[in-house]
Amino acid sequence: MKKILNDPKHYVPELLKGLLAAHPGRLKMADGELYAIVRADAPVQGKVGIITGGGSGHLPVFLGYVGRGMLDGCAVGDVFASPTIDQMYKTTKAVSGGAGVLHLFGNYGGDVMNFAGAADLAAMEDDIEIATVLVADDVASAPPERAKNRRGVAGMIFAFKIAGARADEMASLADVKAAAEHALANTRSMGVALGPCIVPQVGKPTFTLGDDEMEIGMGIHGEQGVRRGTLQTADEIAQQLIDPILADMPLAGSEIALMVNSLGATPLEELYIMYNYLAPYLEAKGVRIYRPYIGRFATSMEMAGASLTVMKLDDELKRLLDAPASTPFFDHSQYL
Amino acid sequence: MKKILNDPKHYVPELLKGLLAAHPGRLKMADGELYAIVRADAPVQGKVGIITGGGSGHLPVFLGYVGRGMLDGCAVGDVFASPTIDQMYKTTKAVSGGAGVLHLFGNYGGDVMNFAGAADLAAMEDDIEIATVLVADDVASAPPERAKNRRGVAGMIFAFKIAGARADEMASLADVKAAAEHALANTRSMGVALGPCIVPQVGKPTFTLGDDEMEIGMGIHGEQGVRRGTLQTADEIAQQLIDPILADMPLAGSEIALMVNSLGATPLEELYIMYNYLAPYLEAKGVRIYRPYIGRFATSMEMAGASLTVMKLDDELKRLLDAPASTPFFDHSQYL
Amino acid sequence: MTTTLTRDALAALLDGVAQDMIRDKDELTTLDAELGDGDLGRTTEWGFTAIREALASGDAASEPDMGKMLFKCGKAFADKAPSSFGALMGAAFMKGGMALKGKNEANLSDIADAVETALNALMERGGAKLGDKTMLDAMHPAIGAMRTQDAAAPLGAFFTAAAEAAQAGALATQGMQSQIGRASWQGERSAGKMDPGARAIAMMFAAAARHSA
Amino acid sequence: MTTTLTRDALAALLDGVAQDMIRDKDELTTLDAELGDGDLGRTTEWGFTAIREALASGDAASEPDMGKMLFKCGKAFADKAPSSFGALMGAAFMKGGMALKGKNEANLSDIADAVETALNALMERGGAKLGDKTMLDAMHPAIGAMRTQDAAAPLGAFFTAAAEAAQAGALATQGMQSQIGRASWQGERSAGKMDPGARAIAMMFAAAARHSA
Ligand SMILES: Nc1ncnc2c1ncn2[C@@H]1O[C@H](COP(=O)(O)OP(=O)(O)O)[C@@H](O)[C@H]1O
Ligand SMILES: Nc1ncnc2c1ncn2[C@@H]1O[C@H](COP(=O)(O)OP(=O)(O)O)[C@@H](O)[C@H]1O
Ligand SMILES: [Mg+2]
Ligand SMILES: [Mg+2]
Ligand SMILES: [Mg+2]
Ligand SMILES: [Mg+2]
Repeated sequence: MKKILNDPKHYVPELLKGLLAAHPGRLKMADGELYAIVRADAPVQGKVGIITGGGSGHLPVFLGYVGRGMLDGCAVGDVFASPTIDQMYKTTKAVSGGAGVLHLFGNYGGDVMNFAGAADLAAMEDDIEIATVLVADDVASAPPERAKNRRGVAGMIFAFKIAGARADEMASLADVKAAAEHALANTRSMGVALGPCIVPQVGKPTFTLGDDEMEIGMGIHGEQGVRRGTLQTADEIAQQLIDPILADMPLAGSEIALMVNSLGATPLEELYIMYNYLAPYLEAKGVRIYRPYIGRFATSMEMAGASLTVMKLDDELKRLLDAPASTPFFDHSQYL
Repeated sequence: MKKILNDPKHYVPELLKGLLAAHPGRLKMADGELYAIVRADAPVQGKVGIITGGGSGHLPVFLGYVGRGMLDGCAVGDVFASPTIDQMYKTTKAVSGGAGVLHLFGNYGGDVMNFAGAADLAAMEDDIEIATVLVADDVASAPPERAKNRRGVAGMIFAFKIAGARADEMASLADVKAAAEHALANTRSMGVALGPCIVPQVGKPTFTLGDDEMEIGMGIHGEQGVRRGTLQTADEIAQQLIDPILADMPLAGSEIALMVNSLGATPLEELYIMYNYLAPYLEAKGVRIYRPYIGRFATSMEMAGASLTVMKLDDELKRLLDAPASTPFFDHSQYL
Repeated sequence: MTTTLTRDALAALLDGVAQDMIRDKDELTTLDAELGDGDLGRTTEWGFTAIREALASGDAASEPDMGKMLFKCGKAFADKAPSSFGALMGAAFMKGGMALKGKNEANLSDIADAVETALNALMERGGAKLGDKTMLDAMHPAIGAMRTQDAAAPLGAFFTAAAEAAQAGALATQGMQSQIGRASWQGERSAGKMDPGARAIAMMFAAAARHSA
Repeated sequence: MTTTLTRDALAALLDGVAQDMIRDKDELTTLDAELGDGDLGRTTEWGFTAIREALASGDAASEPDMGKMLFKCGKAFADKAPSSFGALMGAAFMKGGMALKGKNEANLSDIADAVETALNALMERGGAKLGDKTMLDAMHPAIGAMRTQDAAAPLGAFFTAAAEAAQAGALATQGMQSQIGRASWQGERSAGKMDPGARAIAMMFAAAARHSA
């Protein structure tokens, strides 16, 4: 296992300690719990708090989006594992500024069940009003009839951005929830894997792929995709990722935000090669790219591969997308 | 070769076309030459122009730093290959706003010889005053007696930042050159490789390392390092990278900017694990980290490994470091 | 004479089950790698290690009430193994414990009742139905088999019956298509593979039978 | 009778050398991988392909002056292969061409003069000295060997002498420690390895000998 680490068991606590040491003015622990990280200025009084949670190993997802204009906090799990109810509860409490808290996270069983427990606890013990929105944007994971079953991948970043901007406008919990739902109703993703990653405590690759194989539609923890086959060209790969998105959400005549995301090892160069195909391809279908986001936004450690995420825009989504946001991992001014 | 590309021969032109398509408001070609990319608003009249140049495959190095407050342009080579004299000349000409042009680039033979040719041409044909500063920050590549021989790695980013900020203050060419030299006199780097990358047109790894091997001091194109050995812990690796820097440039009592950089495949999580060791280690030596930069700043496509860069700060360097800078790949507001 | 289980016997039984589950975790990892994300072995290791710790020196160790002891074991499991299986299994032990609260000893029918209470809680918490290809499909037949046992049946025979029915249920999941959780993302391709959570249930009952003999 | 080389013979010779260098590029990649970054094969392939194109249909094709033709070949080489070797070899051909400018045909001493002019230009451009473990250490002895040849020596013998001396020079670089360029980063570990640029020079003279026979 070729990783820069000390002990697999210390992977997450050490990275979290490093993160807090690096960004002391921006981030802090909630109630002394290392796995519950919130904005240094949390709670922001009168503002809806927004938290997420999920396994480690996906930086900048999840806690890289904790900051002004995005998330107020994040419950952190072990690598690819859900945080506990207690960690979620502490995070919730630490960001509660009196206007309620939105739980906004990916549709994974452990997270769903634990966030439900944390919401019960926060409502019961502290009278905090909780709203829950699940991210389920990966079109490869279920057909439209079972869209609610889909897993949540990089689309969550657009949801964080939109909901965060709406909360910054001091909107009510219901309105922030509605903004997150509105963003997600217009967001779809799909990915491809070229190579696996290793969970430190497991010590072997999450899956194996032949030397010239790829898997279209694979999930960010190595969940099986829709098709395994010979490695194709960048243009063919890009088309096989965008077409299912277009089929699921007609885009002709629309403006979109397009995210071309590396899963980790795949370099930026290859993302731009994909973009070079996608821009004219979408234009020919009457789709205008309002803003491209090209980089590493949601990764699986050193996994090789890429994903596309599309958010279809209207005036409200554009306004909220372009609002300022600043975290130690993401500053929206870079994309303007 | 597991890469998302169409044809190895089209790797660089397609990525450049994708880049121009993605950032039309920010970047443009110089004189219609795809391998010569400059700020969309170049030349900025009255400001010293700053350009760099070098091989592709290192994004965000080099052309990711073209933008407000940093570089005015970049001549682009094929993967790990120097740009040509002609491309450097066109870039120089396109950023010349009457105050001279600084050539600021890494100390690699091809680049040095070609930039010399381009400088001659620009002076001869267009009366553009040219100054040249070489980046030679990698302490692993030569002992102090031969420091001028060292190769240039991630330290160039600090040089871009400082020189760019000085040029934005409308300083003279001599003063911008002096600022770059001042930054570099205080900048040292060292890296470690855990796994190779593949140059698309070569099709096989640049080097091989055993399953449990690493190479301390390896260069960003796979140049031999100072020591190959068994993979060590994060703490041991971090110490072996920082100690030679400390030996080369005494830091006790100083404030520094510290860059913990991934060479590509190594995830952010591992960089924070290293930072978790480095922060108290440096503090114990009386070194204060004024700003950490943790991420992917200078890569070698999918190479696995990391590098450390230290810039020792004084009041002038702090002022210039904190000045605004904004490119499609780097926005300094993220680090404030 | 009716068969019963005391607080200490239950604690010893749980500890034995936990030991076996930790030892046999790799089988679950393999099954979960096929159908899910391959972490079920890690989840059971973490969760059952937490139970062993709770029973040895944690808050369950000093708890005289058998129901509350089981509840605390469930909480420890969920805290340390917060995946789907961890959250659900934790809740199952907690709810089962609530059903046994205040008792000095449990007879076979109490045990079956506790498992049934747990099953109902899981269905509510996780939203899955029988036939959705989950651990429910192993728990449900196990309860049926428990109910057929005579009140004086030896504990070993009682759990063996449960284990056999659970294993039959787990095997039957091979014919099902996943409707919920991570495995549902495989759609039709999930057919033919055994649900790892169902297999874990069968393994737990088999371990209980071994440690009751 | 003195041996001479016409413009067309020089063009044919260059094209032959280019073909051989492209064919044998892998040896240079291997040497450069040991001591540098492994791109010298690619550099020679790009550079000599550019020369072949320039001679076949590019601006060198229609150039009647043998010096200017060589100059244009050098420019094509440097443009397409902008690495250290590319920049230097391009400059070498350009300077060598300047030395032959205006001539209808070159005798053996003109050729040796042109190579010496090129060598001096390289030393100025690249800042290296003899003994720094570079291609200079193959070029310099080759010039010496050329000067020992009789003015009537057959072209093949002339280049064979140059090739042998260059190869001896290349072999001698094994005993040197790199003082300049990428290989200098290896410090003492560069000793024992042959300089790839020096070997490239020896290969070029050997190819010239083959194509003069
Ligand atoms: N909603 C649910 N209801 C009941 N059982 C479930 C549910 N979701 C998952 N399971 C069970 O949990 C098992 C997987 O557990 P685990 O590996 O912890 O899940 P994950 O890694 O997806 O969080 C499945 O095999 C299934 O038996
Ligand atoms: N300054 C120099 N002067 C003369 N020859 C040089 C110089 N630098 C490099 N070389 C020659 O170039 C060869 C390497 O060429 P190349 O692979 O193109 O270099 P790089 O890849 O470092 O740009 C060396 O083996 C050496 O013979
Ligand atoms: Mg090179
Ligand atoms: Mg899991
Ligand atoms: Mg699992
Ligand atoms: Mg080379």
